[in-house]
Amino acid sequence: MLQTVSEPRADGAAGSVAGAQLAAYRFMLKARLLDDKFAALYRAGKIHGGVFIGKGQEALSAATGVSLKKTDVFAPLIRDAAGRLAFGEPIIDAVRTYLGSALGPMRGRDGNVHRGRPQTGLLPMISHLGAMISVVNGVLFARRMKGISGSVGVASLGEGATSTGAFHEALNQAAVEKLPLILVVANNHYAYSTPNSRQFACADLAEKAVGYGVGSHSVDGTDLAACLATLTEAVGNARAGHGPQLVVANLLRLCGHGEHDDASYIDPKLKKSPLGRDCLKVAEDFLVEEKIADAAQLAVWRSETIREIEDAVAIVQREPAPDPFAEKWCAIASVHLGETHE
Amino acid sequence: MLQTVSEPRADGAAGSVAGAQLAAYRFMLKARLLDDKFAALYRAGKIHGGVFIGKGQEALSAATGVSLKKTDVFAPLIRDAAGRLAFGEPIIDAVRTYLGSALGPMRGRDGNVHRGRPQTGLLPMISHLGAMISVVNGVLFARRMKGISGSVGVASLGEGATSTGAFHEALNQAAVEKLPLILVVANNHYAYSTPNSRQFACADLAEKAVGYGVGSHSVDGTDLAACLATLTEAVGNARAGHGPQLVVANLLRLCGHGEHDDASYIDPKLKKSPLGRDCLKVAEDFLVEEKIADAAQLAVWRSETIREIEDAVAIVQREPAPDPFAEKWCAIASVHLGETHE
Amino acid sequence: MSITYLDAIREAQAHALRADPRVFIYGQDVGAFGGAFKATKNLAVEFPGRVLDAPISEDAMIGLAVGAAIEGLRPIIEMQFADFSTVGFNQIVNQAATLFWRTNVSCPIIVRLPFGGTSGGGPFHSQCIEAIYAHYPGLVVLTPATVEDAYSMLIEAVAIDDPVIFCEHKFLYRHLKAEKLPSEALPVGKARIARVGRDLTIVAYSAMVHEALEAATELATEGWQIEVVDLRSVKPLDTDTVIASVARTGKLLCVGEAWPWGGVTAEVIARVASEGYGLLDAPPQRLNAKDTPVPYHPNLWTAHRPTARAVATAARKILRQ
Amino acid sequence: MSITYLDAIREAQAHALRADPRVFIYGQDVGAFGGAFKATKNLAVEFPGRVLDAPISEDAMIGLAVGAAIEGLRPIIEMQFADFSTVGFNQIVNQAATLFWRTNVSCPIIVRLPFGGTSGGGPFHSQCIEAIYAHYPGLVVLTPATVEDAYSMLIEAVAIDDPVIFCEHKFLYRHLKAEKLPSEALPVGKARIARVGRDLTIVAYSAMVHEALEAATELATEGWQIEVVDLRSVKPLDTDTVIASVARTGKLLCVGEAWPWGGVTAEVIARVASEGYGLLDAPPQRLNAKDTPVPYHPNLWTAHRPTARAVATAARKILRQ
Ligand SMILES: Cc1ncc(C[n+]2csc(CCOP(=O)(O)OP(=O)(O)O)c2C)c(N)n1
Ligand SMILES: Cc1ncc(C[n+]2csc(CCOP(=O)(O)OP(=O)(O)O)c2C)c(N)n1
Ligand SMILES: [Mg+2]
Ligand SMILES: [Mg+2]
Repeated sequence: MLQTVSEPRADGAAGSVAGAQLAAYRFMLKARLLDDKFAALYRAGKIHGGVFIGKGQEALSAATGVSLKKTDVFAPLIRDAAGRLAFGEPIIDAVRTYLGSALGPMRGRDGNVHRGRPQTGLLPMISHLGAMISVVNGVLFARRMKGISGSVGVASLGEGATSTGAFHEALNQAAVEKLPLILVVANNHYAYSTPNSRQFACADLAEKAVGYGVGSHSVDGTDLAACLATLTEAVGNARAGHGPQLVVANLLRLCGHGEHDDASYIDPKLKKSPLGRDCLKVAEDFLVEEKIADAAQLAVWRSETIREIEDAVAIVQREPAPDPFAEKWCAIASVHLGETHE
Repeated sequence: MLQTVSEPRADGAAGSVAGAQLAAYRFMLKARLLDDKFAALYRAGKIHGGVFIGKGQEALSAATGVSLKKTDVFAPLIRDAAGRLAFGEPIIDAVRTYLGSALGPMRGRDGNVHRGRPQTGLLPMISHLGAMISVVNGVLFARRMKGISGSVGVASLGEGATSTGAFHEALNQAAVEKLPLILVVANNHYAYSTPNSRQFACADLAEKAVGYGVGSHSVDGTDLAACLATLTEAVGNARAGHGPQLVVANLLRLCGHGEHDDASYIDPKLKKSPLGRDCLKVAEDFLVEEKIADAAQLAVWRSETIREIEDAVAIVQREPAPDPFAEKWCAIASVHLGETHE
Repeated sequence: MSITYLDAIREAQAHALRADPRVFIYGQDVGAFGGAFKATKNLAVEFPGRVLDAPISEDAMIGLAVGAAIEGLRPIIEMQFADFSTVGFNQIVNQAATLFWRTNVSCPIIVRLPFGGTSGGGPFHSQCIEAIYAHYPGLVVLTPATVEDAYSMLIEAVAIDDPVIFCEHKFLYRHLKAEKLPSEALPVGKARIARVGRDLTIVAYSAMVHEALEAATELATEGWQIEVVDLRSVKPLDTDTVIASVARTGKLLCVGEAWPWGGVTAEVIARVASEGYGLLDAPPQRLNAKDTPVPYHPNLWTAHRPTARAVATAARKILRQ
Repeated sequence: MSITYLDAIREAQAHALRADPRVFIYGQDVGAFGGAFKATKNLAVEFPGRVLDAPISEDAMIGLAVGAAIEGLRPIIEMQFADFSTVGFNQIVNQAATLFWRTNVSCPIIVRLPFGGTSGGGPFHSQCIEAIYAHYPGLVVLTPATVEDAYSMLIEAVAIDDPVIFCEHKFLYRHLKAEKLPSEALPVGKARIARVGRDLTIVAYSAMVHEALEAATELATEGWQIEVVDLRSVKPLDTDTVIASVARTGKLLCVGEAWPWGGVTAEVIARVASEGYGLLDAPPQRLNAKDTPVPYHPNLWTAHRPTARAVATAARKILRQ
């Protein structure tokens, strides 16, 4: 019997393994189509600034998102549309941020991937790579101090960002505090154009874990089922009090660094290797093969999702742009301490 | 037959193992007595600012210094009087810097442990922990670019400083560039008052090496012979082109963080453990036992060294202090680009 | 009983920990040891689990504070020396300082910076870097000059919903004493007339207030009545109080211990020149540290930073115009 | 043929690599890829082994440059965006900037900072942080506004024996074009009269020079003759040229794209107020970006930064006094 789920569930509690795979797949699909839409809007000149998508990384990202509970903490990075959706970010938040709508979570003040809602545990990334990890630590640390137990936090990272001092300080900090942090590294073998050979010299990034005294997990990032199993384990370990977990997924990004980039620097051999598989296609084949979904159902979801995205874009395109005259131009909450001088 | 060496040799080529041990011991002794002198001057109120000594860490430091050639690069840290002397820093440079003499290498502009002569490969530390490692990388990188081969570089560090982002970025950078860097970490179990349990969570800092893809060495830092053997190996590996080497020595500092500090926070159990041995005493016993030196000879060296230090202090105390009116107050070399405005 | 500036900072933190369960302290050696300067002495014992040693990771220390603030706590981060905040700089200016503006979620953290020169401090334990924080939007930058202000402004800082850079002058730590802690205070954001005069306004902040006051005393013997304004907060900067003083005196000297280029003194003079132009009857002047690293040797150091004597000399030049 | 500001920067680097074997380039993606902005396009091929990709380690990148400079080389470090230099900040301001003063060994490194706002850049890809570098002693901070200056100042920067913070405006990269590269140039440290006038001096730098020039053109239609001074270098700052201009016009407006507190405009006004006080016949004014992070949406961004229109409005206010 096919399992059908009308809305993908964004909840770590998602019953069966197959149910979780299906839910994750649907977030992958949604993310892929949403990213495609942003890329199209970019080509049409409708986006201010860059567009950064997660093509090829959806399995890892979705698996991360579905492994979390809504009450957990998540600091996604630029290729995490799938994880964001799975964690509960509505499509319209993404669209509003990319289009700069005054009604979006960033109100036109910040754009594209720099969105989030700290109140809901979804941290809005700053651009400086590695900088969000210690912020996740802080939330987890505070929860422990407040006596709230059971929640975990994920910070996403690319392999390039493991070279930052911020990554190191934060992972060590989490280890010292034994925080329930899961650090998910998408090793897509390039940081912008820079190949791993110019980024690090260890054989496998997962080997870093021992030097921090944290749990270590490696996974094939093109394989949704594997990603789900790994993330479930890592999140479970963290939730069970076993301290930080480092997850390293091997994969490729199947797109440019941003939509302005043709990624011609990516080694064709890598593209042709198993790493170059499209995780969405792999997941679809898997679902069909395992009889979790059939092709007709996949087609329905695809067209439903496209409609959902188009609807969101249509709504946002009619929304007001931010009004500079309504802007108070005060960077602090304590209005009485704002500088009046210009 | 006793080997006698009138002046300790500061040269990695130092013939026999015993010869190297003897040479290193004499730098240890010199450093200990020099540090004692600074501590005494501090208590007498003769020093501006703090005094930071290396009591208990001389074996590691001296072993590091004697393992290097004069043409190598060395970035010592605050507890490296022994290594500095072994690398060739004259006693008078230390005294002049502590007393702020205008004739010292820092001309009174910088003080105490912040001394060096970049032209001779002795880099003057800035206070920010971890910051010197990448500077050593730069010198090594430049030498390679200039076609100069065969030199290596050492950066010293405390275990506390392994928590800095600078440490991580620099060690990774050295690994990616396969530079002949030897990173010598003195794990004295405290960073100021902070015990290792609040600093890192891995079992042994040497385990960090695998995550960087660099060589790894652990050593008992209270044992001069062991330190020499380890440093010789690590320096040899680096010089042979095997890339960066991480050396971690276990020891205790037998003094305060600075001379203002009574170090009452140090766990008495640690002090009573083998880590709490005084490496100078251990080395003396070893030399005597191995018949490399006898007690009488040790006593001679001690009194000779005390005289040498007293002479240096006496000279420096008669030297001119820096003259603020002679000071040009220009922070840049391009005088024509100096700001004339105040 | 006499209370030092340092005691005041300790007491303010004790008060904050006592009064507000959301407050905690995180910094190198702040726990059992009580901090490099003893500003948290005994607090770890008095408030178990709320005064914690941090690893030597300034970037992560600030990041953690931001996360804790998001979660509703009120962290106080002690930097061992202000100079070391440069390695936590990015988290301060780009993470903490932008959070509220970007997300409407406030970021009430305090970063305590033991700053300023002391004899023998040298280039990396003496810096006055308030201006680099004040330059960035999103931060409140406080510079108490008195025992009373150290206490009351730190307590008030804990209540501020924004990141506060709290610049404590190391030279004042043990040097400055008061009889008792204040029960009331000017609010943060208001400058204080530290001495009333009519011939010249000297604007200063932190340790320089005392050099200015000493200079004013000296100049009084020559018949000059110098008004000294203690800024207290460099961001926001109380332009109104400064301009009102200049309106009374017609002359302005601004004294800072920081480097000259773009420092507090530049900002003050630019404001007065723009907004209080007609009030000046002589060119406004600045007195800053020299534009070099802070020297180690006391001979150089006392020439590098403005002293009462240098302030008096600069003041005389203006007064004689 | 037409050469962009970006081409000029590439050509200057090619020239430096060709002329001086001590020069090398190190930065993220600068190698085969030619840099995020293509400022090093083809250089890795033309100069094998001398244009190298760095890991995402800004602190270590600067540290490496300092070490290489000690060893006699002349590194050029590209930051991918100026905004990311905050994580290399400590090595710039405390390592590179203090080396010469402490040791008498010079530190000739160049840190190239693609800086300034572009539409859609947002809070972390738009910053103008020249002032934080200018505040520290030991650095030279350059802000070329023209294709010609981008070329000649970068070439001259390579010859400077000190750390140079080279601020290249991203908005000008492809926007600004010239017919050919210059064969001669004003030396670094000298400001340039970009337009001659007699009614008001507008001091600007980098992209704001063009807003000022556009405003001057507009104001000319109203009969005003505006003099525009392009600072070119913000540290050192050519006070003489500024004051000489103010001596001619009697009025000063200073325009910067950076945040107001302690920016270049504060420094310029403070200097003119102190040293050229008698020359002014109206209060000197500043026009800066707003004191908030740089907004993403173009509607907000154009209100956040000074534009030609805003410059003209501010100028009219002064002119009508
Ligand atoms: C500290 C810092 N330096 C540089 C950048 C510019 N930058 C943005 S993305 C990127 C590459 C990131 O590579 P990686 O971490 O592997 O993530 P990926 O893009 O491959 O997902 C760089 C260098 C940055 N954002 N932050
Ligand atoms: C970046 C930075 N943060 C803080 C300090 C202040 N500080 C100076 S020494 C020290 C402790 C260093 O401990 P460790 O690295 O273990 O060296 P040890 O003193 O034990 O030899 C600290 C925190 C500093 N110098 N640099
Ligand atoms: Mg990558
Ligand atoms: Mg230690």
